[in-house]
Amino acid sequence: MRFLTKIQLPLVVLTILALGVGLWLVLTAPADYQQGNAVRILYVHVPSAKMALLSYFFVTLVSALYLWRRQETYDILAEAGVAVGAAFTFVTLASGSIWGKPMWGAWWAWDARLTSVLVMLILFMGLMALRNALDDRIKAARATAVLAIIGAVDLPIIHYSVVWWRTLHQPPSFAGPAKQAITGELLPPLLAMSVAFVLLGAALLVLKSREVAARRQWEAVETERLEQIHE
Amino acid sequence: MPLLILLRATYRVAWKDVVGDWRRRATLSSMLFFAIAVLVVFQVAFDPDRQEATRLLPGLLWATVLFTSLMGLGRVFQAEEEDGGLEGLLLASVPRGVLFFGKWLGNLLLTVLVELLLLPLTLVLFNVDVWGQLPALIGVLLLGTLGLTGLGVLLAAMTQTARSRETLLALLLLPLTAPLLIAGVQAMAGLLDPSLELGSWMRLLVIFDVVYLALAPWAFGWLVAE
Amino acid sequence: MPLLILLRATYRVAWKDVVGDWRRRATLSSMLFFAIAVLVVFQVAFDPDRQEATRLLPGLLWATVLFTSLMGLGRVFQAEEEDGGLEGLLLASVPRGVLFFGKWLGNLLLTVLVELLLLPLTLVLFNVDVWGQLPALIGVLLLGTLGLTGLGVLLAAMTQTARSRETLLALLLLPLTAPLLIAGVQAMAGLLDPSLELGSWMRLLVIFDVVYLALAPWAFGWLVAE
Amino acid sequence: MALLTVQDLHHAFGRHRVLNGVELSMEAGECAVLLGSNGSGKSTLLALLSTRLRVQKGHYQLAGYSAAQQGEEIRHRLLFVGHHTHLYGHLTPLENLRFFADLHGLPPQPATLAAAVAAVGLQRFSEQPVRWFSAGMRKRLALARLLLFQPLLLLLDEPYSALDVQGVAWLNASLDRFLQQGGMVLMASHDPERLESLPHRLLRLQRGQLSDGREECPC
Amino acid sequence: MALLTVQDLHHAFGRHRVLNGVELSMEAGECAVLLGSNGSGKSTLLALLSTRLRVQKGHYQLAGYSAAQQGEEIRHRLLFVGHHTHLYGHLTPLENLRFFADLHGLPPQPATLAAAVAAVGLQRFSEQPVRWFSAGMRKRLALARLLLFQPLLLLLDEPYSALDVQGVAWLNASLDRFLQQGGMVLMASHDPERLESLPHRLLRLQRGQLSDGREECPC
Ligand code: HEM
Ligand SMILES: Nc1ncnc2c1ncn2[C@@H]1O[C@H](COP(=O)(O)OP(=O)(O)OP(=O)(O)O)[C@@H](O)[C@H]1O
Ligand SMILES: Nc1ncnc2c1ncn2[C@@H]1O[C@H](COP(=O)(O)OP(=O)(O)OP(=O)(O)O)[C@@H](O)[C@H]1O
Ligand SMILES: [Mg+2]
Ligand SMILES: [Mg+2]
Repeated sequence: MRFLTKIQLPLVVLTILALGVGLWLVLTAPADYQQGNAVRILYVHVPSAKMALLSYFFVTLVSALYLWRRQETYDILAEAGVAVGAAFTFVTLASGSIWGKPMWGAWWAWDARLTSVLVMLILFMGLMALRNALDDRIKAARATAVLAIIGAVDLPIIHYSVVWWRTLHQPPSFAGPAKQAITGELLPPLLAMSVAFVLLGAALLVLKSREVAARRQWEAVETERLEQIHE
Repeated sequence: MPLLILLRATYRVAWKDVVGDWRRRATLSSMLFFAIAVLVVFQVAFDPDRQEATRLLPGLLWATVLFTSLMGLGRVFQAEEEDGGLEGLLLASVPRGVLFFGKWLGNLLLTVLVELLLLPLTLVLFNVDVWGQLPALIGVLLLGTLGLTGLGVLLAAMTQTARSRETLLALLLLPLTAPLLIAGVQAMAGLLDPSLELGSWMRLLVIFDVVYLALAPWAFGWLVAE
Repeated sequence: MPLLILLRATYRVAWKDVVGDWRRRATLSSMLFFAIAVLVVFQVAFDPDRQEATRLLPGLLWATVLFTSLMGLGRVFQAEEEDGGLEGLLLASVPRGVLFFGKWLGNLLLTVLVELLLLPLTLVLFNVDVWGQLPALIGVLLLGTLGLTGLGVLLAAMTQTARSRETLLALLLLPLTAPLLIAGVQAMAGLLDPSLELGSWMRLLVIFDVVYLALAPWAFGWLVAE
Repeated sequence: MALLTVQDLHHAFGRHRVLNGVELSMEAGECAVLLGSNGSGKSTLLALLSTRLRVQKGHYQLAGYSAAQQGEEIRHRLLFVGHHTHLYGHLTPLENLRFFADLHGLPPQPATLAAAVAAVGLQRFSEQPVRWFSAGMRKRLALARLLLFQPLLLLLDEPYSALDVQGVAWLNASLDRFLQQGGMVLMASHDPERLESLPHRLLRLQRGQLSDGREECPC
Repeated sequence: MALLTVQDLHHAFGRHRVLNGVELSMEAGECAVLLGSNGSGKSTLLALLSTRLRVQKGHYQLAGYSAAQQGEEIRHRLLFVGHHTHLYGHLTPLENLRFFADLHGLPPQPATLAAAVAAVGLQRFSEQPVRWFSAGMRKRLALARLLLFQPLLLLLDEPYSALDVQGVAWLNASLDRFLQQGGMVLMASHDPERLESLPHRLLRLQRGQLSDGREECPC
């Protein structure tokens, strides 16, 4: 936790800078000849989608570590990771939907990728609800950890959905035999926004974990205070 | 007994249930996301195309509402099981119909809230463009919900006391929800497709509501009496 | 601890739940009637013609099974609430995995019973003539049920002490079973229509079963440990 | 006529006959203790008097109201605290009392409620949900209902169990005050010594009938 | 070393600290009664000793097994009968005892089970589901588990409540036999006089700590 306190300020400053640069590149990049200005959504959609997946992966990882090492730090990180992940997933869904309206003519389509991302959002909400609903903190930690690990099957499904099933959604575009690979002018802003979103994710995670840790700390302190009052 | 006292007691029973849900947090959002999950399940199970979706919409909505309100109903009498069961409520000096109305109000409130969120979401997810009909759809949904929750609370009360005599009654009553659901589905279908019958189904819905809500408090008082 | 003792304890836990249900005729009958109500709603809502019905059948069956077993799962730990909650079970000196297996067996038995009754009923109600495939359909259904109930009992244990547990259980179970559901629906569709893929979906089902049933007792012991 | 009269009361659960012609009458300000071995039907008798069980055969009247037709009037005039506390775990002590008050049609007086919680020594916990209260704390809160109004009849089923020494003293003082104001108390107990100096009459329930408790051996 | 040792045991429920350094050691054949006001933490201490609650801080060993790692071994050697009876309403008394026996890995001896039911005076009801038993009958059945095996440690939470005079006499006789055979008894009670001639030691739980019970006032 002390480590997190130290890196917090530099991280936040860096994030703001990177977001500034990224947004500037996004706004100055030329409009797409097919998609017009709608293409600018890509620079938010793709990084946030990657971050959403990364968040779930991170939650699974710290959950496993918690079950193995039984250190509260991992549980705090898991709780924070869930909140951050839910936010990114929501942004992914929202930006995708907004983009989908001009591209596919509908806010929503039930293809495999979209559905699996929706399932991930439900999972994140379930993790939050479960933690809220259990009074015993250690029980809550164990239950959410187990649940997160079971839910991790959704990750490969999201990632490979475009390959396994025929979908409306874009296949992976940085690698593979995709025809519509992202190239040329699109690349600099996308890279800049990707870096910015990674930083943003890290910053949010640090802030949230510190908040969670502080809340738990406060409860402990409050115990002492109440006890002294009633002595 | 003065009306004010009856109203206060009704309010208090409903308040207890709603506050309970509220304190346990997340009930409302859990119910909403549960409803979304149900939609996902239907999609995965039936995989309808766009045209089919419009046709299936009433059934999907009603089935989802049924499941969601069933979830809520399972909880209606759960709080009463804690320490001594319904007994404590039955010692109250207000008439038992009041208890029924309180329970029903609390359940109705939650179900309606979820429905109001669910309906637009379903339209978006299934890509059905009937936004102009939204108020009318909501109207039909609410109309059906009145009777459904009324009947549901009654059923929950029966199964809560769980003596075999009453389980039997519950089994007899359960099929009663089916006509209500059929009327609801058909009325909604009539709204979406003007070539179908609407008026008579709506009338049926109203009749069911009136009958169930008039009979239920009375049946409740009778059922819970030893 | 000798194996015999472990087996006896597993059997006893399952026995208690099944006997309890049998004596009260509660869960089984309400599950069955619930399932029928769902089927009726679907029938009314979708009103499929014969060809459509064959296409929708796998989805119908699985959706009904899923919701019905959800209802049964909500009650898995209800008997433990009577006087002191799970506490009494947790004071047992047998390993906690045994408790899981006992609970799971009891739930599995009930769910399978309901399914066996449900399947022919669906075929009749929807007028689908695939009676020759009946044993194979039952096989797929059972395969899916193993994993479904395993995961379900685990989640029920997880949410047992939680506030508003029924909603929570449903909220957690549905997204987690989505892959299992897809595999089940597709495998059944493969059975009914030879032009579709079957083998790989079956394999997926088996994999899910093995994974859930291997992990669940371990996770259960973890969860209930104080 | 006595304020409470029970005549030839019978009760059977299926084939198992529990009460077999109970006769009882009580006057204002009287306190009676029901003795009887486990399963002799004390709680059943109290449940009948509280109108929770329907009178199958015989008569029961409270203040002239008959249980068969005017259950509501009777419930309005009595308070029953049994083996179960009828508290809601997710509500605080204050909210539990308010719930009780509203369902008994009592005027809503926040000050009275708060005073009742304080009187049973739970003010420290007045903001906490009742769910985690200890057995004795629950019992105290259940008994605190007595401070909200002055019923005609107070039915208690083993009120002393789970109470600590102060709790017992508080209960006896409250019962004393209650009796002085003309209330009637009927309690089932295995330990009538706990009543200490409170004037009371002993009743023994045996083979489904009530008899004077002092006549027989103290078993 | 003593058979049961508790060192510096602490327990807090969230923000509410209940036990604050409990020290206790007991030898074979010893009986101790826990005194303390409502909410002082008696039931919490018993729950910790029964391994139902996780040890948060401090040490607890029974017969050399430590609660932190060997919960199963400890559960194998103890019997806990608390405020709740842990009976299943839809099972008969015999079936309830058989359930308990199987889950404790005891050899299945129908004769022992039937004898236990008879010993607590419930043979008349041995074919009826427990659901409708009176409070005292439930309590008797819960205590009948003691007749199925000889645990090292017996934890009782207010065992006398709801028992009638014969019930109390039966319990005291059984406890006496149990102690003679080298068992240990730790019970929480507000009424230690009920133990009558049974030799016992008094412990008082106050401000989260145990002290000798006789030292202070009997409150
Ligand atoms: C609500 C709707 C949408 C959701 C939930 C969604 C979800 C996702 C996810 C999760 C990824 C990351 C996949 C991975 O890294 O494995 C992604 C990437 C991508 N999405 Fe979407 N998307 C949606 C709509 C759209 C639309 C409408 C378009 C444009 C027509 C689009 C274009 C892309 C592109 C180009 C990528 C990058 C592909 C790659 O590099 O792998 N998405 N989306
Ligand atoms: N699970 C829990 N969560 C929060 N607080 C709890 C929990 N269990 C008990 N408490 C609190 O701990 C304190 C001690 O409770 P405990 O049941 O141990 O008391 P006790 O000594 O047995 O009292 P009694 O004589 O009334 O039975 C009480 O204030 C109670 O509110
Ligand atoms: N609802 C019921 N159905 C069937 N039998 C019942 C029911 N309630 C009570 N009994 C039976 O009636 C008898 C009397 O029960 P009751 O609870 O009145 O006894 P009690 O005198 O209060 O005993 P205790 O001192 O143990 O509390 C018991 O044998 C019990 O099994
Ligand atoms: Mg009794
Ligand atoms: Mg206690």
